[in-house]
Amino acid sequence: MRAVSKAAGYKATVTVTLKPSILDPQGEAIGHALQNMGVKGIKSVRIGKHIELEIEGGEEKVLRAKLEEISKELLSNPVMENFHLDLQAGG
Amino acid sequence: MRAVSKAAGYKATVTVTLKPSILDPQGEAIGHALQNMGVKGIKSVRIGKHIELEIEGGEEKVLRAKLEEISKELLSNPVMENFHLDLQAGG
Amino acid sequence: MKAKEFALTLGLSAGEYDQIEKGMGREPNENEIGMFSVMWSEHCSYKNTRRELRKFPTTGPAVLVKAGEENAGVVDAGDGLALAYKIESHNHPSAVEPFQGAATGVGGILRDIFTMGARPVAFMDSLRFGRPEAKGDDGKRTRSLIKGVVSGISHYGNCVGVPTIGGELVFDQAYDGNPLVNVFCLGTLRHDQIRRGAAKGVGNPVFYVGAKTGRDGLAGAAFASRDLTEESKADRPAVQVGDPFVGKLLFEACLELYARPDLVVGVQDMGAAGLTCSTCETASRGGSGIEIELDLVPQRETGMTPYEILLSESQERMLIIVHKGREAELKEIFARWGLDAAEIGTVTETGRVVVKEGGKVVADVPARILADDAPVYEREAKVPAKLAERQKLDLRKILPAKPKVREDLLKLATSPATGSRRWVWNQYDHMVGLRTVVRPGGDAAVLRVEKPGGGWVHVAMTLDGNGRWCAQDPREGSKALVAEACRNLACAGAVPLGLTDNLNYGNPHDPEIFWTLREGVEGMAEACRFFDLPVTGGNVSLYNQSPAGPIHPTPVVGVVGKVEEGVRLVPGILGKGGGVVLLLGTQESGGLGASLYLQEIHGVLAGKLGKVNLKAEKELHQLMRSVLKLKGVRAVHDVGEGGILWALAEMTFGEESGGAEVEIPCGSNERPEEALFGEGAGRILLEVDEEAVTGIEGLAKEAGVGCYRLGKTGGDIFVIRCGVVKEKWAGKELKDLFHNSLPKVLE
Amino acid sequence: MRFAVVQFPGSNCDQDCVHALQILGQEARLVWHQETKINPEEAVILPGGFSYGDYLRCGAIARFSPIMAAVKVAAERGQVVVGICNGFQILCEAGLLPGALTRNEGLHFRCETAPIRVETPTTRFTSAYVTGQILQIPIAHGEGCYRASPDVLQELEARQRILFRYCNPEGEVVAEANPNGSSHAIAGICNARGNVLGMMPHPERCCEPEMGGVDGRGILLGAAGVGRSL
Ligand SMILES: Nc1ncnc2c1ncn2[C@@H]1O[C@H](COP(=O)(O)OP(=O)(O)O)[C@@H](O)[C@H]1O
Ligand SMILES: [Mg+2]
Repeated sequence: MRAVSKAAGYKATVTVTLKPSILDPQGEAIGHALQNMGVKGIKSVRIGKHIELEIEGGEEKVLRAKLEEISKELLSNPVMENFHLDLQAGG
Repeated sequence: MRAVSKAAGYKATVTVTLKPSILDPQGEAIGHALQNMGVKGIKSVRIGKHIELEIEGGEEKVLRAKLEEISKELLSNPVMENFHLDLQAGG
Repeated sequence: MKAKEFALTLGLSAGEYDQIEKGMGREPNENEIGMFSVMWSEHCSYKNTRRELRKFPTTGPAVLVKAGEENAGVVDAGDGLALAYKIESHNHPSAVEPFQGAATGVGGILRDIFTMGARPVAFMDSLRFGRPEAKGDDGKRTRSLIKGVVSGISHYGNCVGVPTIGGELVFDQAYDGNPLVNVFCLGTLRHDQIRRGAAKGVGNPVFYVGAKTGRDGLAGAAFASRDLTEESKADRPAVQVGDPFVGKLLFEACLELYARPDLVVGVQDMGAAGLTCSTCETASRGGSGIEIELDLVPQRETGMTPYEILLSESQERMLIIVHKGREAELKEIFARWGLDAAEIGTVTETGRVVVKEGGKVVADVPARILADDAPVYEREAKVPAKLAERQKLDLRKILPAKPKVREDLLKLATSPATGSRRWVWNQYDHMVGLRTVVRPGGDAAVLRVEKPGGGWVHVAMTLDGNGRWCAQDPREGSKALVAEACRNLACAGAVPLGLTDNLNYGNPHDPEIFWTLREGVEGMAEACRFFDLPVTGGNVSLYNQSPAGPIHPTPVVGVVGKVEEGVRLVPGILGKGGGVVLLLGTQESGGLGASLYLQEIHGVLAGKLGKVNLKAEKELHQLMRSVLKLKGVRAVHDVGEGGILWALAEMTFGEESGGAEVEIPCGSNERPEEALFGEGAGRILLEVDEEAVTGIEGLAKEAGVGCYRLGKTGGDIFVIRCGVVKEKWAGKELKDLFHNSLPKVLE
Repeated sequence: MRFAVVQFPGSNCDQDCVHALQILGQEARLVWHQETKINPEEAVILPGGFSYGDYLRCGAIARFSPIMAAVKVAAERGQVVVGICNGFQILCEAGLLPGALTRNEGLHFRCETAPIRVETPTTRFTSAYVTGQILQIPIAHGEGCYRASPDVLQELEARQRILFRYCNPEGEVVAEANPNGSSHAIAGICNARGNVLGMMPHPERCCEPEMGGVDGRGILLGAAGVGRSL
């Protein structure tokens, strides 16, 4: 088990979304556009980032910690965004 | 079952990613930044969009078809992007 | 919590609370305390600085709307044309979220301008950060702040289609952790289009237009009125997000609305303190009252409390009062632009701002108390203990025995502090609108503006600040700023019409900081009076300090002027060659006190500026404008930071520019470095045709201004002689360093 | 020629286009995006700006504006349609031109005068110029990096549908002179029929000496059908 998670690569997906009370101008514009296009019932549209990383080898625990850090420091702005990290072996 | 899926709302997530053949300069810039931060083993970084929609009521099948259409026509550009739709009742 | 305790947690003082209770005649409720906390914050009330601001000259034949009357001042540019302009800071928001902080700063100043009835036609930005080349985390943070702020301005400005045509970018450790982001906007209008922010006519409907209200930037005005500390980060929900798309629609819709005859009574943007500020200010100006119902306010989020709605700083919103019976016209226009427009209340005769929620009164405050009765403080002022020490300068201890001018200039060319700012203004659309006649990169930007009756007026503008000068001598430093700004305009042949200022300082409760501010204001006021330059408005940003200490005292001025008839605009860079280099002004350099040279090359901030000779400056500017009407002037550049050598070098940095060979006068008891890099005296460099020299000399003689022939242009080497110094640089050597220094550290 | 300059919410070069056309002696009217009619004798301009904030993707929302159906019909009828900057992005999103415009490779918005080289003088839009002529035309965009599938690129090359390429001041097409990383250094292309032009540079910004040059005149006059008169 350990050998596997070390040798193979990883695939990480970081999803960055705006905090609930932060305005999302993009989402608003798309919501309006959908309305104008006749799509009914859209209550809200929010746009976030979907970031896929492929990573070679390494220890899963260490890597996860590193990715958490990166997600907070570089990939998202904690002032206004939340992130969700999903890490999978075998990328 | 049907009653439920009709009455309650839906939550849809559309993930838009760049086609593999399309260059992603933003992803590359982040890859470089990660390298500079001393993160090892990053093979690739690709940036996509994560779009969350909250939708009121409606028939699931009809809604899904509509969302597929929107994803293809508006939310993604088939020249350079792929999308993945995930629709869940009970938004 | 008791009312008073709550007031204290919002930053009001005990004395202020007592004054509120007395004015109200009862204990204020939570909503009312919230309203007072923002309206009586420094940001909205200028309680610590109002006495100082009164020292500025504010009147003059060209002034159409005075400082303090409305959202922005307005001056007459002749032929029925008027100019509205103002500067505003967004320092604290940009420190916390550089991209959105800067973007919303642009959005905010934009609203101030179109609120006046003007079409916004240009932005400028004045930016100050720590050193981007610093090692470790400091440098990293600074670089990301710079990139964030520049892209935030670019994002908002480009999207609304208003060109950003100039500004400044300064790197100094003094701004580490507390960047300065000041944004200026200019708008144009006809005299008869000036709009007022007054609520008049009892029974007239009050409209809310623009974006919906959310919990954005709750109490941002109060936030801007405190020191930046670690705790500021806990204030993070205060981040506001700008929507330039809606910003653009909003100003187009408003301009369309204003164009309808006799429709609009009053307009006020919702900036700091949002709905609270706009209702009480319009009521106070109109000598009336306003009653609104919060349930009618368009809301983006559910479950917002009255407190939140009243204090929200959501962007892209305006309050508009129209004549009763004309509601449908407003609604039609805003619907066409796809914007919310809700009638939320009416003008009353009570003199009170009454806020209801579901028909129930949740706040009821006399408008005047809220808007105009904020306390005014006379803060304690004390000469900084270390000032005299800092002003000492012993060049013998600093300069090497033998001048190293060749290395010095190479170092200057390499430093990001002095490098080309193209990296910045390339990211700004500086051409949209087809008005930009002189693009960024020169002394002053020039716009052509259509006259009401057809034809163009050329308007020149510049932003200038200098924390180093003001740190070393607050009074002379701010005088020098005004002189420099006017000199920049003179290089574009323009007569200054008006000035707007942004006073960026630290905590005013510190007597040394307050003294510095007062000196700065008085110096600026004196210079303005001398140049017949009315101060038509501005902004004060205090509490600019981080745990490392306060920023340099940094007043920033924006000066707007009109290019004189008959002036030919010339570039700031040399052509291919064959011209004569002239110096207008004085042969004196003003010395190295507080100079960029000492700081960049020797790492020393010491000494002070020479005394500013306002009379000589004024004569020089007049001469410059006359010279620009002659034939044969090829290039003009004023001598500023870095002194005459740096100014000459900059002239050779044009893509096509050739070199020059010049001799710079060196006084007998002066070090060549002083002559070459001293930046304390007002001077202007020219490249002219040989045939033009006599004419210029004649004009200079008449004006009593010095005119000296320094050498000639051509070749591709830059050669200088000054006393014992003789040096040369290959043209490309300096040019490449200059153009690459900024991208190199930032990319 | 009479021009219809379309105004989307967020367009900001619409007035500039009208001004430039008028300077060149052409008639121009603004057409609001909610209108549905383009007259059969009109040439259409989709101007620069940030239609719908350029949110999501540049031009993505604008293409659904009511006026775009009429623009499509006009293009099919053979009327002239010119998309400048944001207009080019909209034309690609709408499928009136192939490919897509993506984020500049350097990731920054860029505003500067960028030399472009005329590749194909045989179209109406370039009839004022000769092959290899270098034009100084301002660019101002953050997403001008042209991308298309290899087939499309090949077709554009083979049919000489690439009208302009970014080049250095000497007219050489080199990587350093490519401001956004566009494939094949593409600055402007036309459709197969030759009546639809999309370009990132702004010809309307250089029709008067005071604005820094007049190299854009030929393109607008070309659109008006009088390019050769220059
Ligand atoms: N430094 C200053 N010098 C002169 N006038 C100033 C200064 N600072 C602010 N003012 C004037 O005081 C008034 C209130 O300004 P301000 O509160 O900044 O407006 P806003 O509500 O748009 O932020 C304005 O007319 C402004 O021009
Ligand atoms: Mg205001």
